Amino acid sequence: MLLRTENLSKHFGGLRAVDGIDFELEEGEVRGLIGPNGSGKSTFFNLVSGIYRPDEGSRIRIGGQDTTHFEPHRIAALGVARTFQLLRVFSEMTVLENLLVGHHLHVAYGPVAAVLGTRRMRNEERRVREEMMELLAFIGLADFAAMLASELSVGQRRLLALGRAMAMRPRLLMLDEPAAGLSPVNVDNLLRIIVGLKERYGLTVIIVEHILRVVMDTCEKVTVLDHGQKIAEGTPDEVKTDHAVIEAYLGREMEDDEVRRVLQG
Amino acid sequence: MDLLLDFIIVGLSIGIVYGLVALGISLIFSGLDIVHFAHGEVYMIGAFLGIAIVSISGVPYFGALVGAMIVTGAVGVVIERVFYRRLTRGGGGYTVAGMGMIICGFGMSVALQNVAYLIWGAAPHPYPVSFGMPIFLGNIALPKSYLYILVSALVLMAVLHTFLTRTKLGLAVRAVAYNKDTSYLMGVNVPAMISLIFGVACAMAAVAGVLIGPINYVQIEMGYLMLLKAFAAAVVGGFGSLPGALLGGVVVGLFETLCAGYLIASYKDIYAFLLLITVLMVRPTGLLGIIVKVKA
Amino acid sequence: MNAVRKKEWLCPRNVVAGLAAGAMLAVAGAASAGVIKIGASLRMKTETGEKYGQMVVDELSAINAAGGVNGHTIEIKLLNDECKSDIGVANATKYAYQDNVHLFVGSTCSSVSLPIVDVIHKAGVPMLIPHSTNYKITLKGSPWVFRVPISSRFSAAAAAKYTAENIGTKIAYIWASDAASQADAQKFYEYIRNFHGEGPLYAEQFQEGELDLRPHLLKIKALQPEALMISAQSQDFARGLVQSYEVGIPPSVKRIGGSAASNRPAPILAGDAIKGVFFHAAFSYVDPDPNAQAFVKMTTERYGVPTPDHDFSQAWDLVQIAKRALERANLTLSDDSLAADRAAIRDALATIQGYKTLGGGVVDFCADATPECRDGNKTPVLIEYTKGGEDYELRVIGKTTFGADFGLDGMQEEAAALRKSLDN
Amino acid sequence: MAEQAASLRFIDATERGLTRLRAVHPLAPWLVAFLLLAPLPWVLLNTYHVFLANFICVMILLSVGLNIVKGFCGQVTVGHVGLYAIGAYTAAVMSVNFGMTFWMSLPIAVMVTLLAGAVVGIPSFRLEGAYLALVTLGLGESVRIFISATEYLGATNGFSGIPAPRIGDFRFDTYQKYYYLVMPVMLLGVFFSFRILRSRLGRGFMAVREDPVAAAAAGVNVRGHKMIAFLISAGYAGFAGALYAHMIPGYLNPRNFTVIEMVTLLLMVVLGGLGHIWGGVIGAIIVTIVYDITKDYYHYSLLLFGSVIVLTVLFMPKGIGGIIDRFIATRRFIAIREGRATRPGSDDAA
Repeated sequence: MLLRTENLSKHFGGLRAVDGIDFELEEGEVRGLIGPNGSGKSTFFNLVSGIYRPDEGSRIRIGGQDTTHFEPHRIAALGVARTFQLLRVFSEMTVLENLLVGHHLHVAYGPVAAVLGTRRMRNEERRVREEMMELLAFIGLADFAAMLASELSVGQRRLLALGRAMAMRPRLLMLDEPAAGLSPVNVDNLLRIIVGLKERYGLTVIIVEHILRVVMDTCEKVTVLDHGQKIAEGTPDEVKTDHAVIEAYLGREMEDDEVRRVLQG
Repeated sequence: MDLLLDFIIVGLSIGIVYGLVALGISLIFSGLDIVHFAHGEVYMIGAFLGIAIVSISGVPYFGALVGAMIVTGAVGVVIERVFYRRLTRGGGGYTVAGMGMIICGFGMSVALQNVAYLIWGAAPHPYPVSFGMPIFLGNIALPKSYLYILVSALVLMAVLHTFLTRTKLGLAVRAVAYNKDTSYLMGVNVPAMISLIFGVACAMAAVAGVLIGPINYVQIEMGYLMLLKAFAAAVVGGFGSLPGALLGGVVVGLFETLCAGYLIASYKDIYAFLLLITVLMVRPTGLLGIIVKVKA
Repeated sequence: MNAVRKKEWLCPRNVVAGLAAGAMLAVAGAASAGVIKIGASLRMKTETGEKYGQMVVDELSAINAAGGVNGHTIEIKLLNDECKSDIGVANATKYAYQDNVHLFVGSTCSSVSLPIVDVIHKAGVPMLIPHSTNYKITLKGSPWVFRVPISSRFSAAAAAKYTAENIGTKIAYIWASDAASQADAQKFYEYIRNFHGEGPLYAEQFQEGELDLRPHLLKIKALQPEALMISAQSQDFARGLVQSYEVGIPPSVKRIGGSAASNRPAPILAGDAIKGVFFHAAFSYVDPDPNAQAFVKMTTERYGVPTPDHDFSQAWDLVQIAKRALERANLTLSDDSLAADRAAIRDALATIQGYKTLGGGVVDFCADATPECRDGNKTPVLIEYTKGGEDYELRVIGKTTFGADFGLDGMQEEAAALRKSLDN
Repeated sequence: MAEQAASLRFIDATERGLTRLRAVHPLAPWLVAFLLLAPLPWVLLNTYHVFLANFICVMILLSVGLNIVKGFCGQVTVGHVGLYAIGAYTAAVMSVNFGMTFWMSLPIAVMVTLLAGAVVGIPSFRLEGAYLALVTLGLGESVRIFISATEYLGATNGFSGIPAPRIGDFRFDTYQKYYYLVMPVMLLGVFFSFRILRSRLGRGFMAVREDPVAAAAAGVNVRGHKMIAFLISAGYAGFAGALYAHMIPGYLNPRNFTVIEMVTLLLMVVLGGLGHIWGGVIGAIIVTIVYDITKDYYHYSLLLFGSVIVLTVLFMPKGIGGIIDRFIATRRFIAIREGRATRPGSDDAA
């Protein structure tokens, strides 16, 4: 069991954004996490990655370790990488540096070595840079390595965010709407990259996505949230026909573009 | 016991002075999310303009007050339009532009001080006004200035508070304060609102300058120490809250007076900083704190 | 390729060549003979700073119009030091090593003059001080230092003596955070302690520009002193006076000012509160002495200052002393006589005896590098305000002349330490 | 245009030269820099210029340190002058009142300043932006007020008589000699700042500046990095302070540690390039020299300083360093695209 949450809850004022979710994820699984707007998907991510503190009584275990009260960087050290809905690339840093920050935990020298500039440090830096350039080549951004992230297009930035997460060499990769804002062609491209990553590195992946096609095509199992609660879980086909899910999506007023997106999926 | 009472009267009276200056700072913060480090110099310029108006046109004190308000407000709008516009567009607060804003404020502050030096020179000026007999509170004789400061601080606070909460324009201002982009989409004239807030805050600084002038005398370096105390007041009361600014001023005034009274008086100005730091560390929202926007 | 090459003028070689050429020009400029160079570092951004700075420049330049000193012309340069020691030190270093001045004039503030003494001593430049009063400046014992104003060991003592004999010895002190104000108060209570065995009733400092002095004053009021000394620049001094009445310190408590109390804004700002306040200075514009009155007339006409304070008068005295010394000095003023010329001016300054100041004191210098020899003026004037406001009035209470070694008892240890650090 | 092209070529040549040097040994450029700087006291026109060079070295240490915490780690601190004062006064007290040698008082001063840096660093855990600026301003001012009201530290008369450092009988008692103390320290300081900023640590700082949340999610210990940044900058301030204190005339005064000095320091960092690796160095050199040249126009000095700060923030937010960077980055990008250069990944780190 790579990730398990028990009674995971988080409230903001009176709003229960996540309400007692029990969630289990096996090693090597690709899981989809869907749900209407405001159903608590992003909050769930923020809780698992330690950015929010969960309420009393919640428990999160990652790889058998209790991480309920861990700070984000310690959770990252356990091999949990994530992307953000709003990307959050380091825009005033170069593309290569973005990846290098992602690789932070695997750069094997301390501050003293850095200051002294030991041979080990230099060799390590060279290795790291070469490796990150390889990764950049894999996601197709190698030519932009020395450019600032702010100079990239939105699509490229999305790839960069993914690359940064990959640079962390994660066991668990959490993707928060990786396809949002991409053109259909780029969505295909992204799907290829995700599948490629999974096959190449044997990752465990959770994907939050509005474009249901992405989830349905890549995930073996899908979890559906609504109002902070888990309302369904199963294979894509099971979920598609689940009554509660249909109700969650269709049984309320939907915004135009949301309907379109659902239908598209 | 008598001494304690005297300290309290003194602390309260200086506290409302801090509070009056803190009002403008708080308004800028609540409206624009900027901590304006050049506000002390605006206060100084307001005081000088008041004197200039009196000596040129010979209008009575109240006229000078209104005149200084108008002119300083206009100066504020110009400063905002010409210099801060680019930065306010980028957003204040915690953004990178917010850091630029802080640095810019410091630069503006020394530049304005130099400009004032070139115009008015380094000599301190008395305020050509007399209010007659002071008010006696116990053993302390308070000049009437303090009374006017208290009254105008309360009036300004009440008027602004009503304006912000009860009028349509005030609603627009608050919308801008909350989220500039959304307000823009909602059809609020955001640049005009920003100029309005800045102008009004600068006009309030002029009120402070003219009213405090008779106590403080007017000279180019008068802004800095006052600014620090006013910041302390604004923070202690809860940054961005107008009643909080006044309350904060009183708390800071009392605190530093009592500390100076019963501890080492030479370190008087350090006590205000200690209060500022403690409040920020323990309760960043201040005494009447507004809810800090959650960002994640 | 050639067309591009033309524009590569910024290559390092050219830059070095340009610098070298500039260096030669500068050296050539510095070598012009027959010019006595004087460098002044003063606090210019004050009420009258600009004006007496201008007066120093005007007066020295006037010598040129009258044919110069022994045929030499005078070149004077003026820099502002903002009363900050690091700027003052930079100015002095610049004068000593770059402008190669023969005489350094400065500074206004004791805290600036103190470190400059070290710089000047090392460089071997005579230093003539216009109005830094801190006693330590001459106690350091540099042979290059000459002080025109009254050392704080005299002036504060005069006021203290008067206070102790006529008013009382239970005195409270507050002073602003600048070196001159602090030294005034400190020397005052040290005098009272040494000669009357009474420590200060209250002695605390406040920040310059402090808005509210009432916490201090309330504490002082509870101690029931016989006198209250407020030693600060004019606006802080005025505020302190006014607030001392607000908190109810009775008028029977005598208010005393530091030397900065003589500055023109003080009585204007303080109004009625300044009545009866006395302070010490080197000069009073109400002095009926014809020299003094002629000076007042001059400053009124030329600089629009009808009430020159002692900063002004001491700047004038300094210029006169400098003139005399330059006339007496045997100057070569050639390319390689800089050190000799500086020493000549130093020695000439040391021969100045019996110069009568505008304030009625006498400036005597002598050759020893001791405070006795180098604290020129030993005659502080005690002055009292009789009326405040725009049309303020004052009267001279009296003048005292001290012996040259007054106030140096028990200073040997401090002097030795200062001298040691000067040689470091 | 022509000038631009010329300076561009200059940068290009420098780049190529540096690359060649680095190929010899990563320390080679620094050795060359040292050899170039070493004869400066003889090349410079007069002692005053050596004095300025010494002063610039101290300022470089200060502004490089400030740039690390402010430009790279993004923490808005305006109390740096307070740390500088703590370093200077600690060294002075150790040397004078406790009779220690410079070589003892320097490390103690740095230690004490580090401690003070930690105190300034703690608020950065909870506060950001303007709030942090207020707290650090308050702390810095408190240091100044404390000094100016404390008799033991010389109060407003200043602290004088700080002896020149010595090794055996050799005393660093002229500006020329002192240069050989302060210049190597400055060079080491800049060298270390390069090492720090181009390492894992430096990237962590920048990530914290850009986005603390994303940085934490990428495994960067945000609090730890903030604290380290504050400590490093305090260390620099400690060195700068101790060196300043022992420089002729060995005198300190609280008036030299006011907000005006802080604004000057800000100007250095902002003009040089906030968050640019050379920013502190460029800024300290330019500001000190321009300040010296404009000494005669003291009426307008603050106006000049203030306006340059405002205009830089408005129109050149990345400072001079940023402009140079743009040139290099653009050219490199073009070069890579045209296949004339290798990708940056193969660059040497040092």
